[in-house]
Amino acid sequence: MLTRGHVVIDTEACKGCDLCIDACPPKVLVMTTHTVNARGYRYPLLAPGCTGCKACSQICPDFVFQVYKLAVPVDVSLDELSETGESR
Amino acid sequence: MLTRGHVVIDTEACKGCDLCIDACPPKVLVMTTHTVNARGYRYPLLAPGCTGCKACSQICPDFVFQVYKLAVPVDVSLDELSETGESR
Amino acid sequence: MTSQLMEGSGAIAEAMIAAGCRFFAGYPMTPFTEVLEHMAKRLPVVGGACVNAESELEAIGMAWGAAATGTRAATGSTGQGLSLMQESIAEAAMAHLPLVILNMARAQGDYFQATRGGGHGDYRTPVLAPMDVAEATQLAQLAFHIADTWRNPVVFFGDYYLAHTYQSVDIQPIDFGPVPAKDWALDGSSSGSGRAKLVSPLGDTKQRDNVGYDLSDYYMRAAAKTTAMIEGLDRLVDIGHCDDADLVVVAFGTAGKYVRYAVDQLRAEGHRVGYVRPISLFPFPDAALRDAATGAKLVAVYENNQGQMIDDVRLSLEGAVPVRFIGGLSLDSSGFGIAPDFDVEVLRRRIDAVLTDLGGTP
Amino acid sequence: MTSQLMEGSGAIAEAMIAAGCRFFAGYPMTPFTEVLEHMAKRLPVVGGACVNAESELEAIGMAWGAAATGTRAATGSTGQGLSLMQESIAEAAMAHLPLVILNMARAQGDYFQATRGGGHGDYRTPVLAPMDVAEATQLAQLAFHIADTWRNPVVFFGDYYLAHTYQSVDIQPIDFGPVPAKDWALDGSSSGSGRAKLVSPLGDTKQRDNVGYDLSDYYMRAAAKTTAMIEGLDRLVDIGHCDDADLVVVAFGTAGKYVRYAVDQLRAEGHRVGYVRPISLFPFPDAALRDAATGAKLVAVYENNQGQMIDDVRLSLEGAVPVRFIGGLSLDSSGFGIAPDFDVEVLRRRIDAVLTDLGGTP
Amino acid sequence: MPSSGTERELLLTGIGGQGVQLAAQLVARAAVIDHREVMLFGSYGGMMRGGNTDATVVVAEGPILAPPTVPFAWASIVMHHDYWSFVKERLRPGSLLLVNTTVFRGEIPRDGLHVFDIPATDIAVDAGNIMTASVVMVGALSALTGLVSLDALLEAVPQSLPPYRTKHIELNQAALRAGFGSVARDALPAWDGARC
Amino acid sequence: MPSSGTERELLLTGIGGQGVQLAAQLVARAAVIDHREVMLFGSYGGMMRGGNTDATVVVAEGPILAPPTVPFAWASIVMHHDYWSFVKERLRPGSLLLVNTTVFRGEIPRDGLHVFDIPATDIAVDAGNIMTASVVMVGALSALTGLVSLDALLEAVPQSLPPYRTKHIELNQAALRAGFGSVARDALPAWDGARC
Amino acid sequence: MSGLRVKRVEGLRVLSTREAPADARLVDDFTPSLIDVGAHHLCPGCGEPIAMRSVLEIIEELGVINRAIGIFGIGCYTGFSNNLDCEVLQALHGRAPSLATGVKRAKPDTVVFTIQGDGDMVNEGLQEVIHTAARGERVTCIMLNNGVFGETGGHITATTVLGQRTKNTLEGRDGREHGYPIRLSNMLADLEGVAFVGRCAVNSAGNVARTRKMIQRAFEAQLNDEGFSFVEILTMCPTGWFIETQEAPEYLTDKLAATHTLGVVKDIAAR
Amino acid sequence: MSGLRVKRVEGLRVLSTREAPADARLVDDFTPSLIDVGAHHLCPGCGEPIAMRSVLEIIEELGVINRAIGIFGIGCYTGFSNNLDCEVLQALHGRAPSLATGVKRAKPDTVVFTIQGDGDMVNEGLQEVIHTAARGERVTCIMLNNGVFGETGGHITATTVLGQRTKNTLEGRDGREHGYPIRLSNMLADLEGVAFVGRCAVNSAGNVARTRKMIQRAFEAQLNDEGFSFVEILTMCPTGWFIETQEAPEYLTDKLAATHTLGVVKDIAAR
Ligand SMILES: Cc1ncc(C[n+]2csc(CCOP(=O)(O)OP(=O)(O)O)c2C)c(N)n1
Ligand SMILES: Cc1ncc(C[n+]2csc(CCOP(=O)(O)OP(=O)(O)O)c2C)c(N)n1
Ligand code: SF4
Ligand code: SF4
Ligand code: SF4
Ligand code: SF4
Ligand code: SF4
Ligand code: SF4
Ligand SMILES: [Mg+2]
Ligand SMILES: [Mg+2]
Repeated sequence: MLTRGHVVIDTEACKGCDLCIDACPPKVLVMTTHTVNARGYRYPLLAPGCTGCKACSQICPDFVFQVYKLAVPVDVSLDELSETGESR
Repeated sequence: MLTRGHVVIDTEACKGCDLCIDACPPKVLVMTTHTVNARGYRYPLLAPGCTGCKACSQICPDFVFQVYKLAVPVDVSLDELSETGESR
Repeated sequence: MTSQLMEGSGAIAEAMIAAGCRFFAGYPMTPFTEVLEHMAKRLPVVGGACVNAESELEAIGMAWGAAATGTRAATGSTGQGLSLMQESIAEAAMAHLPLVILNMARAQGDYFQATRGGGHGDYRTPVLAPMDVAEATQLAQLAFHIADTWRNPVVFFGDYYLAHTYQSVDIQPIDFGPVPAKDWALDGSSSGSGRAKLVSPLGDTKQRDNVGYDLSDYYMRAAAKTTAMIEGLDRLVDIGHCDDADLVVVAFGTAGKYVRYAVDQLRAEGHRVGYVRPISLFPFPDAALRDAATGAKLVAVYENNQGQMIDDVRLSLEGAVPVRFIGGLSLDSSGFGIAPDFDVEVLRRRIDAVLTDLGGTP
Repeated sequence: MTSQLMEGSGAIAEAMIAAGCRFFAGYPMTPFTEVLEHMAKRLPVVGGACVNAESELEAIGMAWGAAATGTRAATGSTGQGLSLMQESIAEAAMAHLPLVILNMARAQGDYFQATRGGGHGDYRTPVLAPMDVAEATQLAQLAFHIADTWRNPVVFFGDYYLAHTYQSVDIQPIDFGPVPAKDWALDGSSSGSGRAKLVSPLGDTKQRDNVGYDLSDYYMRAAAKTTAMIEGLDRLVDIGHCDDADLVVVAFGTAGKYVRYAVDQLRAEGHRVGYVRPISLFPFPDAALRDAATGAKLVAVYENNQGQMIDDVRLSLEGAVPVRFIGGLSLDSSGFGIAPDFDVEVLRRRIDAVLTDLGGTP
Repeated sequence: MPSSGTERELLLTGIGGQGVQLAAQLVARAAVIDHREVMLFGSYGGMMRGGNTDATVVVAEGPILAPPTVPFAWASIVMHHDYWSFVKERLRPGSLLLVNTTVFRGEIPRDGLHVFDIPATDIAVDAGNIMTASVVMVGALSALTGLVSLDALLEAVPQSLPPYRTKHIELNQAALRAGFGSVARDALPAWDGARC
Repeated sequence: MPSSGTERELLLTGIGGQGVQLAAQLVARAAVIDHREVMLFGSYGGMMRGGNTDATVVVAEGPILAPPTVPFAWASIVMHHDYWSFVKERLRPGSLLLVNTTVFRGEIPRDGLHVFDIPATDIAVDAGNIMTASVVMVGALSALTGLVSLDALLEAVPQSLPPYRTKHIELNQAALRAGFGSVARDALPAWDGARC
Repeated sequence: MSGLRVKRVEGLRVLSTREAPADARLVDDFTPSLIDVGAHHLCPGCGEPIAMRSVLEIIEELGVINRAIGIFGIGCYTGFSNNLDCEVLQALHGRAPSLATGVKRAKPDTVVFTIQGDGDMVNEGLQEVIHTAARGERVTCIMLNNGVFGETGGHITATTVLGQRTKNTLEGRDGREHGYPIRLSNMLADLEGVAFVGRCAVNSAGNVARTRKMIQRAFEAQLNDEGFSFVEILTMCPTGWFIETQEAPEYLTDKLAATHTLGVVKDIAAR
Repeated sequence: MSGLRVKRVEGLRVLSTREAPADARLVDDFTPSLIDVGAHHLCPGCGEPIAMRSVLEIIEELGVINRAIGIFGIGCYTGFSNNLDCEVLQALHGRAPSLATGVKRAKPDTVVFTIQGDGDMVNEGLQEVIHTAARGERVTCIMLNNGVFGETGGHITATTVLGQRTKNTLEGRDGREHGYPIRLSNMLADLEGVAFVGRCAVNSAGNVARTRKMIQRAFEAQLNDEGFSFVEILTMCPTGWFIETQEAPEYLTDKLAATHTLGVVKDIAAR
């Protein structure tokens, strides 16, 4: 997946509303299914392919996202990566 | 003047606003010029030619008029009449 | 009917319906909201009408209109909403409209507003303040009876606890006796009769020979009617343990329930303390209070505000017994609940402190 | 400046302008209307703004907004209009807004509303009631000083006579001393600074670490401020002939001027009668009244209503001296003027009757 | 306790169209010009013509203690017999009473009062305008008592008329002079000494 | 002065999602079915999940004198360690304390209290739904004290659920029975005699 | 035989108007039968009594007299409410539509109308009438629009046209400073729930006739359960306009009606 | 070099979102700089914070921060006013436009905006905003329209669409019984004195972008002294709509926006 952006997620601030999930154009955000934060809410995880488009941060009612544009786009394929791997 | 209607005027109720004067289609109402009622207002007088159209009573803010239709139209010319004269 | 578990607001609504209330209008505001919800659900079922008014000003206007037709009508609100209604309450009194107004107050700071009339002029409204849901179901009905008897708005002074406490209640219509026939009520039928009716804060008779209203005459008659109402109304009060009390504690509404409870306990422990709980805040049970306090060394006033009813206590006693304030504003942070101070222990400590000052019985 | 003949309402307007009032909003209602007309004409000339508000609710909202910027602002009305403003007055007090509110009352029936606060909750507003145009031009200025000193709405309690009496007055700005700096006032400049200001009835500090408002803390602080204000304010009163008086007559506002005049005459004729004229109705000059009445056999209260200030008189005296009501509602039929009873002769007769009861000096 | 100097109460009564309110304004403004304290309270019967209209003016040497409506008057100007009963009960022995004899119908009690019969409406017509009858009376009052000076009254005229009535200035000044000339001077001085 | 019979105060506390308010409702409605007087006052921390939630229930044989929030409780159900301090200070010597041991972390003072350790959340999971833990507790309370009867509780379930939750009726009834069966019967009877 | 007698007044020979000719038929009496007393305190040339007359005549003509209730606002017309032989419920300034709602909901068989001024309806009580209209209440609201607070002596209202001089807009209403007039009829017409809206005037006999038609249609909408109905009647206020009574009809046409244009604004039956 | 680290959560291998890659450029921070504290008590999925974010971002972008004053109504959003680094004047329920008028008239150099709910603006304070708009006050009013009183728990407002179930219209809003929704933007657009009116929504990223454009234009109208400006923002209220948070954006489009249609309603500059 060509990944041009990245987001930092303040998972403790999330209220699990799912708005970001639908808003993300490349659909790279996925909701946890079993894990919840301290207040009991599920929260989003990021799969590769973020474009840094800010859709998630603009629609999140709880200001959970920080959005970055990568200096250089990278092609991240999760399967290829080690658990602690740096992208190529 | 062919006269088809007549009005009774409660001159004491009049507040001298002149609205009836302009409203009367055949212009048969004329305002007194020197005479006033007990509250000091001028009031309308009726010349021959009334049609009984009710314009005066409908516009008078002080309910001064009673309007009648004559059973038979009469041709009243003031000049021909004696001071106490009956019409024809 | 057997006992049912009902939330206070629902119980008040049902009691109003039992009293024959067939029109209600209101605008949501905690803790008044649930009364409105209940009326919106129930009134159409019993052949009445409930309008979700767009504001408190409009709500009381609608209730005014309905009341003018002789329909038992009510409205209400809380704090800000009640303040907005003051113009209408004052003038509805001048127009002799029987109207019940619920003040589901957030604290007890609206005492002056209710008892002195927050509006302009010399009107007064009877004020009833129940201590709990059971009493509320009776006073809500009495309010309509008083309103119809005196053709005057009546204020029902509740609070958050009253609205949100569930209690087992058995609501039955109470017969308070007959009320005057509503021959003044409008339905259009007197129009064109030569004696068309008039309901107005400016006068109550058409001036057939004259022009305009004779305000001064009408206002004087209204004032006389108010005076008669004040004299004619029962002054309701709940008094306990006062006969040989050194200390009499005065409190109303929910606070009164807490005080009663604390005083009962203190009595059981041998302290010479009694309580007086005014139920009708206006007219105030001044003579009863004075009687009850005779012989006491001190009268303590507990209210959940900065000191308002204390004026009526002092006016009742006129120096005969010293008066001390042991209440105070106390709010929980949500702004909805009343008071962390609504705690029997806090109260006991305050009363104990006064008792100690007085020489510490037992 | 030399003396000028001015109508009371114009004089009040000019005095407000002299006090630095630069914003006014109002809705016509006799006898408040002429103040509005005068402000509409004059404020733009002195660099201020006057808005012909579309209702009283909007008028006080506008004044609230202007006051929040630190501008000296005022509004006002009469009777019904004042009642409509009660929500805003109550909450403006909670928001600590210095705001002057003119109640150009039609009679004296708004005493309770002004002194107890017709709105909800535990706020209080200082109330100033001049007896004539000359005093009004001073009190209108003092009102702004008090409002700024205590960051609280202040009620100026006038009436029809005050509004419509012409008098020769010489309006000069009065220096009442410094007022606290308005570092709380809004102008947008603190936005984005990390310490943006907040003016609200819900709180006065942004909760940087926390979420939402801490209402209970804020309300307790507001209550404490109100208490400090009540203790800190001068209690203004005009007392005459009381030293050896058997009878003390209490009256306020225009009624007070009539009573003063009648008492002066009676004194001149040898009667042992004095008067007390509260100028600040809230806080009430209780100690001064009690002092003045000490030694008297009776205190008589004259007010143009069914008996309201009499409560404060009785609370001041607490039974030390008997109190009798000699006032009463009295309206002329237009509803504008105050009272046929505002007549020195009527008053003299009432006072004479009391004196006769007391044993008839001289 | 402020103790004021002499207070002189003047009552004016008449019906609409006689200029009573303007006359009262003239007296009040003239008093200011004369460096006296003054108070004026007027009332009139609203919109309809022919209603009553009256005014109370108090002129004093110090701060005024009298309330807006006074129990007794030192002087009065009565333009019309309607509504004069209100004035009558407020006159004291020794009070001054100026009556517009052109219009007044009825009995005037003369015992104990200083009554002056003045054909004010006639004088006004002669002076140019029937509407200035009350102003004529004020001119006469000035001559009789010096309550306010003629000069001050003349100066007060432009101040008392609205901008669109400036053409009436001379008319009213003429009426003042005519009234002033129609009676004896200083018959009953309002003030001790002669400050004006 | 009404003098009431015995009043039994029950406090319930927990966090959102544990069914505390429903449990309180069940007790209150069951008390009515048992022909007792009852009062219930609940409060919960608004919109956000995980906030505290508590309730006061008073069951009595006559009219209730106790105010909505009581100074001391005869019994308490503690579902979670957060917010339990509020309950702690209201327990008297001899008070009954039911603790949800599955979740509770911390010390429980046992001196002078009748403490019952009940793994309510575990029992609830076994009975079919983790959300019914508080209901389990109420079943246990019924068995231990007879404050309200099991039959009444079972009958109260449908009354206490909103229409769109009728599918939960059996689940909650199962939880009541599971709780009831998890403890000894009549360990500390609430009432003298046995009206129910 | 008609018996018209001549007399001389001010040098003119005119007909005697003290009494009716013997054989004539009365076609319009001094006041409609629902007016008890014609005399009132309103100014000479005021348009409000003219409008009120039309309302009462229509009520009579529709035969709904004995179920009619009029709810009055506060303005110059208020004093006149006392003269009517029609049940009157007096409202506070601005609040009449809510009272009308309460009356109609409590007694759906009544015929309910309000009489309010422009100050009452477009200033103090603007939201009352809008909400009532949006609710589609089966009531008829009638606004007497003279573009000023007549009662207080001629002050600006929310309908005052640009340029008009009032007591508190001495240099004339200036849009930038005092805002722009609200055309209430147009605003209400856009609301669902509203069946009929018309704007008319009483400054000429023809306009009075059109006014009567609109009032009639408005009441019919109520009687037919079509929804909320509204008639705005432009009325002369020579006092508040600071002009002579004779000039008022023309002033109305030239000024008021230039902004508040006459005509039916909405009629759902006409669709 | 971008340093994206992988971790395993719930069996998925996803990117670590605890920190930013070393060489990446921040393009959107958690909150705009005019929000001090992001945390708030509003419900999950509430649209109001999204709208508020947009407003504050535009104020920042326009460079008028240090003359901006926000005037808040009473609704769910009120608690959030405390989180802003923008001067806030708190109004009573419904009264914000009058306060805004007072502020702007007293200090014409400020940039004044209100934040109000539909209950605040179309119920309690309907006439405040209409009068303020008609006066052409140089202020910007922003309505967060979710079609319910969120704060009180989901009751009918004057904008609630037909058929919607609320706590006091249990069978859904019925026009005959509960009246018809008021489309405030359309009503305001007809007033002279109004420079800009737009209706937008925050239920998708695209709509948020359009919302920002309208807010920007509205403030520009104020800054250019063009007149009154108004933005109505449709916001999700899953709690008051009694639906799941995920369903809310679609519900907004299908229900709210079907009556309150999106788009620029008036722009005098576009003429
Ligand atoms: C709450 C309130 N504010 C102000 C007034 C004073 N007031 C009486 S009538 C009126 C204006 C009436 O104007 P309008 O409705 O246009 O009627 P009009 O007098 O022009 O017929 C006002 C402001 C009042 N009675 N009540
Ligand atoms: C005078 C007054 N009446 C009622 C209330 C209670 N109240 C608070 S917020 C609110 C409704 C708010 O609805 P809206 O403006 O749509 O905002 P939302 O909560 O939907 O964001 C109400 C009725 C109040 N605070 N003041
Ligand atoms: S920035 Fe855009 S692509 Fe990246 S996660 Fe957010 S919405 Fe998805
Ligand atoms: S939009 Fe925000 S609060 Fe909602 S799920 Fe996504 S991150 Fe959480
Ligand atoms: S009825 Fe017609 S024609 Fe006759 S006087 Fe009246 S207006 Fe003139
Ligand atoms: S319209 Fe009536 S009041 Fe006016 S002048 Fe004619 S008769 Fe007199
Ligand atoms: S002021 Fe105007 S509206 Fe009022 S009565 Fe006079 S003319 Fe009619
Ligand atoms: S109730 Fe609605 S508007 Fe209020 S916070 Fe919750 S979702 Fe938002
Ligand atoms: Mg008008
Ligand atoms: Mg909303």
